[in-house]
Amino acid sequence: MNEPDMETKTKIRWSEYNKEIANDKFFYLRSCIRQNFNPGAEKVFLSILQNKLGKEVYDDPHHTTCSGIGYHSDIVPFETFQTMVARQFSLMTERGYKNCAVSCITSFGGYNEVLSTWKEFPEELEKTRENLLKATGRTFEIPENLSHACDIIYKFRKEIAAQAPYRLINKETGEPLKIVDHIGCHYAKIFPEKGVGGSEYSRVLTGMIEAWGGEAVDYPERRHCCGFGFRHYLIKNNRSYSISASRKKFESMQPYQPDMILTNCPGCNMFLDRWQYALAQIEGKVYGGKNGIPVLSHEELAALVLGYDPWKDIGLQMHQMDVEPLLDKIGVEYDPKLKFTGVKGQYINEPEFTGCLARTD
Amino acid sequence: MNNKHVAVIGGGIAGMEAASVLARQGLKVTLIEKQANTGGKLNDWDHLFPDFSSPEVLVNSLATKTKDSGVNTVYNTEISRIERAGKRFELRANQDARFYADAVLVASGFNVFDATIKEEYGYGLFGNVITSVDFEKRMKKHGQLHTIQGTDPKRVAIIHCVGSRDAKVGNTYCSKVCCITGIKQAIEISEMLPDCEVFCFYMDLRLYGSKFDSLYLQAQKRHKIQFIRGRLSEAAERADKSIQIKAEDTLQGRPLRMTVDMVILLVGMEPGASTSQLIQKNQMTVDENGFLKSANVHCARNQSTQEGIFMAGTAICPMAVNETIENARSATTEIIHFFENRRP
Amino acid sequence: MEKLIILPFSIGFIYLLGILGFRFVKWISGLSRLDKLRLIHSLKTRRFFDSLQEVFMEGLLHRKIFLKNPVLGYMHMSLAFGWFLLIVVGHFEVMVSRQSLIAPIYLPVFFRYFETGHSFPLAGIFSFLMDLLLLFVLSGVALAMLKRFKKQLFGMKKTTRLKTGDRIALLSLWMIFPLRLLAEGMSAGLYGNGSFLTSTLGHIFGNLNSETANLSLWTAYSCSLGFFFAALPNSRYMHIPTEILLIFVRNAGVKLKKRNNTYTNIQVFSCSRCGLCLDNCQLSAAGINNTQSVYILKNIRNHNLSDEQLFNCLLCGKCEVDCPVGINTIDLRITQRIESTRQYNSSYEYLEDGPAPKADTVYFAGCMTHLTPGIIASMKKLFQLAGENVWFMDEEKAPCCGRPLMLAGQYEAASKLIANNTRKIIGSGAKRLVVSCPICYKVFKEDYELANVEVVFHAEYILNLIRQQIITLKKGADRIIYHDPCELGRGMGMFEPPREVLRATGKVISIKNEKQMAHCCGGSLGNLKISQPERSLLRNQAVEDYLQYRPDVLATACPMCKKTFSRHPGLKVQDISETVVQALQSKVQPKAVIKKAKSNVLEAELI
Amino acid sequence: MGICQALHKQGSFMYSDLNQRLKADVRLEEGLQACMNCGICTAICPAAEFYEYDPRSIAITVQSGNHEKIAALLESDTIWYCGQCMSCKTRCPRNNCPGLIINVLRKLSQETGAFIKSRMGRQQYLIVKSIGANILQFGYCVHPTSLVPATHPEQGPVWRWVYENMHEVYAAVGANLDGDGPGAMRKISPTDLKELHQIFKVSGGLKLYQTIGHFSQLKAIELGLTDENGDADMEKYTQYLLNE
Amino acid sequence: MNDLSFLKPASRQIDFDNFDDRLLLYVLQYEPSFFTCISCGGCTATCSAGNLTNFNVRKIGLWLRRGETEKLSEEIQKCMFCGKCTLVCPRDINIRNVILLIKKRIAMLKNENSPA
Repeated sequence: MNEPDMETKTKIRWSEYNKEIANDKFFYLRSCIRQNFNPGAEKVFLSILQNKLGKEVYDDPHHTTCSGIGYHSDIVPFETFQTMVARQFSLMTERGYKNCAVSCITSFGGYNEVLSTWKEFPEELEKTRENLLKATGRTFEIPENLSHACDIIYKFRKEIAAQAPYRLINKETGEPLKIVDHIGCHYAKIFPEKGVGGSEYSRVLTGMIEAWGGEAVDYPERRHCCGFGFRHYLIKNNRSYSISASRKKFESMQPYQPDMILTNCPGCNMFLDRWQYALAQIEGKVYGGKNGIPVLSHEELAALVLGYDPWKDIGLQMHQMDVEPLLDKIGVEYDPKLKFTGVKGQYINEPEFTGCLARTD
Repeated sequence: MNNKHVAVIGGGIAGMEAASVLARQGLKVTLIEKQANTGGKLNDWDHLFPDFSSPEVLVNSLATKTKDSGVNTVYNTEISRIERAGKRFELRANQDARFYADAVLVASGFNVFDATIKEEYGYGLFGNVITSVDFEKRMKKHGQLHTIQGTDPKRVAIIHCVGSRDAKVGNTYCSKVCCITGIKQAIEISEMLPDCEVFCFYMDLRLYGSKFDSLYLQAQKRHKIQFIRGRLSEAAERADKSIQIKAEDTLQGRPLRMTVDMVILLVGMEPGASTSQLIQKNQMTVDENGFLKSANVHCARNQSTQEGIFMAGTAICPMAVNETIENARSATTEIIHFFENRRP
Repeated sequence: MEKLIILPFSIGFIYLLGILGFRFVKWISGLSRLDKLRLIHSLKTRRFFDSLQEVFMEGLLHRKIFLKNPVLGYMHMSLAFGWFLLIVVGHFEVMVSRQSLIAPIYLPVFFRYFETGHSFPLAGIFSFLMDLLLLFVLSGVALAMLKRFKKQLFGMKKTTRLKTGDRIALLSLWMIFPLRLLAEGMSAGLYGNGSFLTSTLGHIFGNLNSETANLSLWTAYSCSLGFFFAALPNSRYMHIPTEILLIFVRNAGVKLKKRNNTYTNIQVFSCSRCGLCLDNCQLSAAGINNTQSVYILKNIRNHNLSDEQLFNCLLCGKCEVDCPVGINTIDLRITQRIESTRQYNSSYEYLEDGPAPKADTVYFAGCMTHLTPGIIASMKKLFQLAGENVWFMDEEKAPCCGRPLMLAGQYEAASKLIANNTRKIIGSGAKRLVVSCPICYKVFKEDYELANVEVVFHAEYILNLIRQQIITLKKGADRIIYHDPCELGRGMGMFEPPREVLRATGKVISIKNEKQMAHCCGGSLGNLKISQPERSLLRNQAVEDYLQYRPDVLATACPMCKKTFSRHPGLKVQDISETVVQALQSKVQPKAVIKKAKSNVLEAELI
Repeated sequence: MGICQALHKQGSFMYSDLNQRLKADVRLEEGLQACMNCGICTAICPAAEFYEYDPRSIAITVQSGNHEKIAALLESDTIWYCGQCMSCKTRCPRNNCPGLIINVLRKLSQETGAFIKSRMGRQQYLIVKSIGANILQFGYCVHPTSLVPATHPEQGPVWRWVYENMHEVYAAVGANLDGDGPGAMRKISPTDLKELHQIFKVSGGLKLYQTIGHFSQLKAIELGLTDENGDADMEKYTQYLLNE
Repeated sequence: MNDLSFLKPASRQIDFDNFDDRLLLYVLQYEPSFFTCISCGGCTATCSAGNLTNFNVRKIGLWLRRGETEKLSEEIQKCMFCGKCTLVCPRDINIRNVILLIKKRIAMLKNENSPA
């Protein structure tokens, strides 16, 4: 009779919350979107782990998409999605790993959703095992630890800071750079306990910013979605939805004049970059910076402070927003001529223009 | 019955009222208060609903009553354990003090919900987000309401159900007194700052008391308080320290955004910390909300699940001041019945 | 020196004539062509004499005021009729003295100044008559002064407030006759041309009499006349000439239109601001004292009418009942509302023309009746007993009748609803439309064009059932007060049928404030501004009056009145239909009914 | 039986046992415990800010169990407005997740064919054609070749440059575009792709593609977008959807 | 240049900081009873026009409070002025007058906005 009507969670003081992040031996799971738009980011992430932090991380050529974008645009059934996820775990098991390092936020949220479903509804796990076995003859084990790439960078932020030749400090003024963060919705909004510091004030990115000398700036629409909306971006006629959400964020961060936007989600990274361009084109408005606010992901920023080459290593030329103003502020040494060159350093043509608006001079 | 001894734990209004009534019935009563003075949370309160009277008068009169009726009040003593010793009880305090009693009345009150747990409202982060308790304290101390920048607020949002009816913070019950407190504070703000717009964000207005609804009408009619049906989703500080809030205007089915100078969170009541200490070390049971469980919610509200241990006031459930006092009196009747029935 | 005396009067008089001539020509020419024809035609018929008689009875004798308040009536009569006679007799006197039918217009006015000889035939009789008439007029002036300062003596609760133009006119009017008395008295002292009043005064003046003083007094008299004439067009005294015009135009059959035209002006300028409408207006019970007809008329005239005043009126029609000038206060106000809201009418494009079921009779309950289901139930019962083939038109869905919109001035919007309802009613092929709400009744009767569908109010319908013995009622001993709904009583002139119906069920007691003088319940859809607490005050005023007669039942024939009164505790309120159903002879059905509607009744019983 | 008759027949009985079918999905159990109408979800919902959309009322409708209203939802644009950001999950004071309710409704809408009755629902066909095809063809949801600048003008000049110089740009930043072995945008091997296809076959993924395709064909025919044989012309239908 | 005309950023969020209160203030000035509305919906339930078409008196009040002049000028046309709403209002709000005032003010605003 007196049983509570619904599950009540024990009170968690999120600001003090730390999730468990594995220390070593990661099985890397790539992101469709990040590979497409910022392949360099994934490359430097592996490099930082292997070369700077001395960690073991395995990049398995056999893993595929998790089909998460299909799942969230509802053309992939939950059963199929679970089985796709199970296959990734099977590869991990096969290679003898127990910790996943996930590049994509959609995947990260999806893996967590699947894991939580298996926990609460064991019959779903059984069904998935059956499906996977029937389809591929594979079996799998549930990973012991599932961390997003940004969790791992966060965990080792101090080690990175110790090795970093650069700090997020304006070389000219000596002031810390003002950095706004944007956390992908599926990082912790679905499962706050899967994010460092919970969902409302996740520390995963601000922790890096502060560890590397920058100033994390809070802005009112910090937690608002970038507007990907899965099916909404995929259908051209629905893209106004996406751009509207991003515009709201830009409007909100503009008064703080941020030097940079830091993201942990490949989709958000791309959208916050591209929508600045599109908004400038349709409304003539530039929200900050010289010609737009640079948008970097956690791997890219880590690599930058660690002294990786912005073009050849990190691939920042694939961003529409110019990163040069940021590099100049930090004092990163780079060769502007190398920006638009091919494998062998040869000039390979260049974009019509970069940044928000074409230069008129 | 005259030689019977009752220990009353908690010197708030429930404890004081019950102690003085019991003492006047000829019982020996020890009132044990953990702080240096009696009155409990009301000591920080500025005005009571629905009549805007001063709690100080009430607390003082209860203190006088307690003193005059011959209650032995012990201060700075927190009971951590109640043990049954034969037909009697042994009460242990933190500093090795021992009390013996034939019956125990637990009137240990409530805790105010810690609004920092409701992170998205920014309490503790943003200077212009305060709680209803802070409001009372400020009004009592300064008689003024200022933003953190030192200006008169031009727009204040009062947020209902903070820490109540919220599974996310573990409290699914209604704290009952917040709605009327919000309306009272809204009126106070509007009287103090006539140019200030006051908004109440509510889900249901639970104005159960006899004069509560007329206060609601008065708030709308005379004070132009605006009521928006929608639960606050998040608060965020803007560059100028004002607070941007978001809710749904549920009566329209559209999201709403507004900038206000101050946000007042109507924090709910939670089971008292001292209560939980007692529970851990005794067999006293709690209900689904964590408050002390009554033997029967209808006819034995003040009886705990342990014979001889009684309860009064907000240790049982959220209550208003007048209900607490009535409840304390009803507890005394239960205790007297208990002694009468016990006589062979 | 003579010029000095004549000049002020002449200037004022010529100015007045000019203004009046201009205005009358403008007003008459501003009437529609049809109305102008009406007016010209009326001058050739008996109506012309009717108008003349009305001018005499109302304009001079002030019959209506007399009936309502004899003292006030006397005051008005003494001033108007007395002055009129002074002029008429004065002219005769001049004609006789000059032995001529033609005399300068000023001569009778200043006759005693110029005619110092006083030796023409009948001079003594004339001066006696003139003194008598002057006394008559002076008594009116005295009363007027007294009324201004002690209005209670006249049984008036309120009197109108004055504006500057009015003040000048009033002051000069007050001065005219005392000054004439003084001047004539002085002349009588000097020339001996007075009679009992003026001669006596001349004696009293004694040594004060002098040519100079005489001249000054006559000049002052002339001045006051001149001032009065000059001030008249811009004062309320403009009503005196306008009212005469109004009587002719009105008797010619001209009516107020949905738009302001010059007839509006004629009506507005005809208001004498006597303030009788203030006493009849119930709004003062709610402390509303600036929206009554007299003020509205003044505001229209001054072009400063606010919506707050315009729409704060019950449109109960009580002010119209006692208006001595017969101004159509209600229509005039509705016209102003139409003007005020002209810019924002609605088109109601969502209205649909559904198929109308065929029926002999259509019943339209109306919006308000849906909030008094007892009336609907009673009407259904009565229809059933009558074996009527009824289509209950607005049982599920139907637009409003349109009357509430009209009361709000939304005439064009109302016409959309009217058109929709009209199509349905005619589409049903019914012979009869029964309504149980006076608000609907008025609009169906006056503004719908329903071809040969007869609009019947439920009181008439029920009365017919009783008379034809289709239903028989048991007469009880209840004391019943019948409350006349405004829209039905004053609005449609229906007073007797509901009472007839009620007499079949109990004892209908007659009370002071009934029929034309019936209270408004306060519910009124006509008033858009009044608050609910104010409405309650009006209702309470009515209820307190009714309770004096210790009624068992307060019956009415309007859902709105019923709803309003029902909110008053401790009062049994019924619609006449409910009273009738309650008084039905139980179970025993008259043979006629069974014959006439056998199948229906049986069917109903089976159900 | 003509196609129109088939559609009509579906219209009459395809919506049986809606409540049971909704409840059969574990995500509804997760997503809807008890809603108290507070509106916290709508307050932060990006879709509610852009569309005539109110997740609160959807939760209430599903909670009500009203068959007609749920059927109307399945046929409406409404359920397709959600952008799946799941912000609603974080805040709900009753631990509901309207975003998950949407997933379940969409699934049912597709299974019953109700989705072709709304403009937003019909777009599912386009997503199968793009993302759905990418997954099966490349083993990725997105592939650079599928991001044609003409259809993605908002991607801007830099992407156009990347697209036009695809192999050089990817190679220059160390990616392994369409290459063997590990690395970014590597070619998924035929063996792995075959496993993926098998998963889609076994777990119902392919069936969903086919269901969406089947109902879309019916709609194309209903719209008269057919070839000489009276079969659905899906190219025309695609164009129709893109311009709808 | 790329054609980005398909992108139309918009928001239907109620922005309380920038709303047009001209209508609201006008209504409140002449009908202060409107302050006490509790959005109970009694008016909508009894509404004669609402029985015929999609017309919601309660929402009229809400839109008025949120400065939605555009929507109001469409919707307000549907009212038939029958007065039932006023009769059932538990807060005794003179709704009929509220409607009249809204209609009037909208007409006034239209005149103000349109060049003379």
